[in-house]
Amino acid sequence: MSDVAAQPAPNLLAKGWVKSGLIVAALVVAAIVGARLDPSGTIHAIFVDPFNQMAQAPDLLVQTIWEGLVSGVLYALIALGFVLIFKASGVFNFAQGIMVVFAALTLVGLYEKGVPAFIAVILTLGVMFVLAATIERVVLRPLVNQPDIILFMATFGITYFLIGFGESVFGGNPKQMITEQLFLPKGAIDLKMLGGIVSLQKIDIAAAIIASLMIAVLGLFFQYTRIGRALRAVADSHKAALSVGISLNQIWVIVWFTAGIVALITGIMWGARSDVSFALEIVALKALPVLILGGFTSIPGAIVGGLIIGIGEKLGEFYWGPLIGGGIESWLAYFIALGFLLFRPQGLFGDKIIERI
Amino acid sequence: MTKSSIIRSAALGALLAAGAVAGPASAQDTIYFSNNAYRTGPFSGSGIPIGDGMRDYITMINERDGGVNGVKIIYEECETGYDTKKSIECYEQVKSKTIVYSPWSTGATLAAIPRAHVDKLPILSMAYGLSASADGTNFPWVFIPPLTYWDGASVMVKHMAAELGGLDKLKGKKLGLIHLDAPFGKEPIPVLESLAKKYGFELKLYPVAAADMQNQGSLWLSIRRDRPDFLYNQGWGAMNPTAVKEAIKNNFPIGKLVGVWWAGGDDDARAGGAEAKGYKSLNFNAAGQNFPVIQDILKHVVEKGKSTTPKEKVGENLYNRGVYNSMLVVEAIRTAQKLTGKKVITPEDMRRGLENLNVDEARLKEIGMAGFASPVKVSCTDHSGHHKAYVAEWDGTKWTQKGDWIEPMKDEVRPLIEANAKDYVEKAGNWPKRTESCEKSS
Amino acid sequence: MFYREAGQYKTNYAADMAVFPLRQDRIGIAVILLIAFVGVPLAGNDFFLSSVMIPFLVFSLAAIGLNILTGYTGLISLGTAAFMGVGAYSCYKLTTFFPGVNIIVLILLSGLFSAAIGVVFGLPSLRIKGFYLAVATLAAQFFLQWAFVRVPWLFNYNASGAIEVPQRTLFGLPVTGAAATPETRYFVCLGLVVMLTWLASNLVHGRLGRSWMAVRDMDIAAELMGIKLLNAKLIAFAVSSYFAGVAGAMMIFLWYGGGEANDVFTIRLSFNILFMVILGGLGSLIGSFMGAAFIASLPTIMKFGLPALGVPLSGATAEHVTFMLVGALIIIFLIVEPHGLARLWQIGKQKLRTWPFPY
Amino acid sequence: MNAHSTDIAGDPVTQKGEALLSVENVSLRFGGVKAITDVSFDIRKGEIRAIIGPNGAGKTSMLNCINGFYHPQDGRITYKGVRRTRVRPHQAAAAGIARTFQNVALFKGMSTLDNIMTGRTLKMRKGFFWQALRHGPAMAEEIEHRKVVEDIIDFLEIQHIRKLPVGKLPYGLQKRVELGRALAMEPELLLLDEPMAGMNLEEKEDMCRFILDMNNQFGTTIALIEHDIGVVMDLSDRVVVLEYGRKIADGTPGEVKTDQRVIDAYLGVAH
Repeated sequence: MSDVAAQPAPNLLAKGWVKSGLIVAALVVAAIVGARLDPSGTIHAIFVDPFNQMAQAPDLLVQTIWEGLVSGVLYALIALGFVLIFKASGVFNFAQGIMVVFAALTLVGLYEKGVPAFIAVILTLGVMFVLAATIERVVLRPLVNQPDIILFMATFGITYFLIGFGESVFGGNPKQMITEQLFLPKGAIDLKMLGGIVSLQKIDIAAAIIASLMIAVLGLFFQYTRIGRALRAVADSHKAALSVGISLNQIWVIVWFTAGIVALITGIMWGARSDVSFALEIVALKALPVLILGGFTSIPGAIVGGLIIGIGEKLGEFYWGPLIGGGIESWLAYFIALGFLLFRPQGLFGDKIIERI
Repeated sequence: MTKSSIIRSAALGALLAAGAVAGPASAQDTIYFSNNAYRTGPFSGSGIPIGDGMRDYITMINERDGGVNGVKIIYEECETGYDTKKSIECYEQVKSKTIVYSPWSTGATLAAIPRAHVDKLPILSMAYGLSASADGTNFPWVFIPPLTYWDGASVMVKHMAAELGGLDKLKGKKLGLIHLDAPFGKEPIPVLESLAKKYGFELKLYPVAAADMQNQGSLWLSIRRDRPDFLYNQGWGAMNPTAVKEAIKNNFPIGKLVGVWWAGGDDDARAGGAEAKGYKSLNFNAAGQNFPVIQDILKHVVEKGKSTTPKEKVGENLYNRGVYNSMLVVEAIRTAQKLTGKKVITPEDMRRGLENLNVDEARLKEIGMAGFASPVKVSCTDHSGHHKAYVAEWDGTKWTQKGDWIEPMKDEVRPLIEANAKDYVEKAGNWPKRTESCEKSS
Repeated sequence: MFYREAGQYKTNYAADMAVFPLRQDRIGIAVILLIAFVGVPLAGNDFFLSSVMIPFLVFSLAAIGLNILTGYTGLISLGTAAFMGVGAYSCYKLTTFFPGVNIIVLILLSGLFSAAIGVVFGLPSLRIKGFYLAVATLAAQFFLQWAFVRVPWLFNYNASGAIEVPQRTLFGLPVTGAAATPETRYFVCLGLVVMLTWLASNLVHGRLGRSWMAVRDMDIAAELMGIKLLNAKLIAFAVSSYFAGVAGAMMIFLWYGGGEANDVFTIRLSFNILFMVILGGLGSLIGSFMGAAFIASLPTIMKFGLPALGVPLSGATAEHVTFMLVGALIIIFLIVEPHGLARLWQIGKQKLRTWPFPY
Repeated sequence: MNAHSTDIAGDPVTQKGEALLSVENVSLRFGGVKAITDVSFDIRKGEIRAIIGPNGAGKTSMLNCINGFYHPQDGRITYKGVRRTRVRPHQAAAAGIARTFQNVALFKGMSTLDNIMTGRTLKMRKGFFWQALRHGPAMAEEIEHRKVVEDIIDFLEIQHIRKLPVGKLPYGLQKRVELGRALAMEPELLLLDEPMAGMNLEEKEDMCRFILDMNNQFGTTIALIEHDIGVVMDLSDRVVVLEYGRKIADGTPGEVKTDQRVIDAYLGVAH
């Protein structure tokens, strides 16, 4: 019997790239021909005009890419929470979005109750830890060894519970994020470049830096600490982890708590951009195309996926959106992800789908 | 069908039947008014102050005056979470009890309009809902005072003209419309399009998908590219504070951003911090506590601990709008009582009351609302009145009135309303003809 | 004692292959149908019919549709609401073009459009599996929701931007529009749901149903049985979307009486229907009904039932408690019986079968 | 059983008929890993052909190539005289190739009856419409095939588990149900991947009996992978031996048993 799994042979992969390359080339040729034939027609508007616009106003192009980059970072942060939990416990945690809202609400709510900002942060972390421990004890432990879909559904239950709980404790009205109290910068840096102004919000820069730092810290944590190694062991095999004497329950608490920390940071950043309200939960859905693009188990995948989705949807909306009336951002991300999936069904960095027979 | 579901349903049926019997005991001298509130869900930020304003005004009337002409109003809320499914449930639940249905969302209004014409229950959709329902001939049971979204759009154009120095100066200018990508958001488009043609300005649309309310980055880039002279924001919920923040971020002159009246929440403007100073919003009620009516509410309700609103939030824009809505209800009850001579009125009487609603300056003064709102008059054919609105400006801490009350372009809006009402009625097939006679006085 | 199969001999395969081989089960179904067709309309008031029973029926049908896809074929979809929307908008266009054609026929036809769109969005299912596919169906959800708002032709250029349900009659009796009584609408819903459930039951008990389950349980082995995976999956998508589409048309025409996509056919609805399917029991038609009753009726019971019983709950608090309770119940049910209410039901029946002598 | 094997051991193998399937110079690689290298052999109509070899020899990969799960990079597979190297699994099924798996690949959520009924899928013709009605022609067809399935159930002596979900059955019974499902396809060529793995002696004897009966009664050609050399020697007409993806021997059980390379491979002698 052969234990070697079925996987695409390199020549097949090469063929896939050749095929997509040919399609792109054909489209380009068709576009050029079409645009030549009809300089004011649809083909021109789709394939030529946006690029003209980019060339004419490069400052806007840079700004668009920057905007995409920033929202990409934020998508990536939400996706990161998903990935952490999926890696360690195989749970597709639908509640990550509501955890973002819940963490931010707790922070702002505590501050409103008169708790100083940084103590509020610490208390919020405490709340997230309690949440993680509770979820492990009440939800995960009784459901261990159930199929994925059951655990997935359980996180829906967590979502519902947290919505009701959060609203009854903190009220449903939107709240202002306490940016200044947390010493997050305000205002913008305006760069004169490329014949225009590119304006970078300081909070966005801070978001990018904090996100990178956090990813670096997580990376170091996974690489160099005992718990981190344990987490990786769990990700590889639950049985292996058990056999080297690591308590799965502790690991789960730690992972969910880590996801809670990520959620808090995400919540602060999103909250600073608009405000803290339950509507944020909907934005969190954008993390899903990021996940399918990056793969459910890859942290670099979440980052790269987030950036591709963020930049892709901003460019798409800005340059191509007006052709069909705009507002395509709500679904473009999913189509970008779908397009990638058709070539790589397991995501950019995901583990290969292995079919054993 | 399954056994368990039947048992469940049967149990529920029994429950509900019990509820119908055991419901609030309507004594001889009470009027029941149920309001659709949304103190939960993503829009609760607006729903809470509105609901508080409505409840507190009614409580004040009950406390101070002992009700309307001695008849106490039983005010109850049916929680919808701004969800149409729950709103329909609320409608079905209260339709046999309430004297007027207060839907509080466009979806709920649309669903209720056909039902109300069969159930003979008046709907009061204050400056929201179906613009065409301002046509009283075709929609005898729907009331949309003091103005419609279409009026609002025309007020916006007039405001723009006033800023520029005359309607003739509109030529060649650019007006951007940021709108929720849903029917509510798209409401102003037909009016703005026809006015753009008429006055020669350009209209640019910036739709925001419901899922992207807090994610408007690329839209504002487009605004930066297109450089519109003015922006009109037909937004709702979390979309508004985000728009204000984005405008500041993108160096859009904040004074040129004008929201529809639902974009005028204190929280919407507060989101922008100090730089939001100058943000504008259309309005038809005043903000602040400096009105006898608000002082009465403070005295009779808030200070007695009968309100859920903290004292400092009383007088916020959306709170006062709730007060305004309840005022319309109370005044309509009063009118109905006068017309019928009855103390306890029926929904049918309430419809007459609403149709003959006439709150003039003198009456506003009597009820402590001088300067709080402009006079409202509804007639048999005109269920809106197309009344004046003003442009409110955020001064950094509160909303203030800027400039005069502006009359909407009624002659632009009215034909559109009648055409659309006709269209609605035709498409509905077998729409009930108006049988309710007009009062002689109106 | 009463629920026994002893003494019931099947003398031919047809009897053995019946959906309800036990006489007691057949009697049970007959009683349920009798209650549904006679008891409920007699006993229930308008509110009960229009706010409890009709929503229950509509959601049950949608849940059956999703169950065919997720429970029987193993493909998770988060786009059910969008397919319901396709049904609703198709029905609106159809009744605009053919105002004379019976509305029930049109409701049934509108599912076909939904099925076609479902097939298009089902195409990636050959390459994409599991949660990846679930996310791919979100593309359908958001794209279709966008299209419903953006293509004014779909809502007949109504200024309201929504479907405005016209009055349609059947034998002179208004079926849709505000003049239709809750009783009429209930009977139409019930008739449609009973008929379509019967068809669904036939499908899942036949060759097609076996193919779906084979694909779900072990797609490689299924292919070896000669089942073409893409065909089986696409048919599942088509049938599932058909049911969803009919449910959507029923939702707008027989329940809401009008509405628009951003309001009705939202991602929330898609999730809710998935809850119903999983809580009710994957791969169980009865479970779909149970899940729908649970998820659709529980909030209504909480909201209107508890105050009626004298439990003081303000609207907002009730809403919060409902959310928390639904969340907690989902978790509790998953822990107690991950195979859903349907399995609990079966266990109950098994107990009954051996009662009072379980050994 | 023994009588039978001695019986065919005396027969010249060539009398079993012409080649039903022939594998010529097949090579299969996964990335850099060579699973099968240049293997050729044939399976004749009506024979029981065993494929043996140590773990990782490429036996299962060979079966996977035959029924279209894998497509070999080089070489060709000819079935019934038609070249079908790049066949899809469902096409292989339609051509009459059935298969059981080393790790039981049953449809765990379905009953025994339904599992075996899936084997009849290709033989059922009634369309969507009739299935939706489940009356008239569709029902008649269901009953007709149910009868066939009941015969198989009788043959495999699994009447008592007819309506039980297979996921909860003991391993031995699962293997039997899987065999039944393959049998329901009325295959011409049946590929059995370790049909007796993990069974006790009694179960093995039962399984051997079923395999021989199948071969005798229905004339099904059988290719089988098995580790139990005793069983292989008793059952099979001819044996092909693989090691590290290469063929090292091919012939009657008697021939193979004495082949030095086979002995080395099984005893692990260094090359």
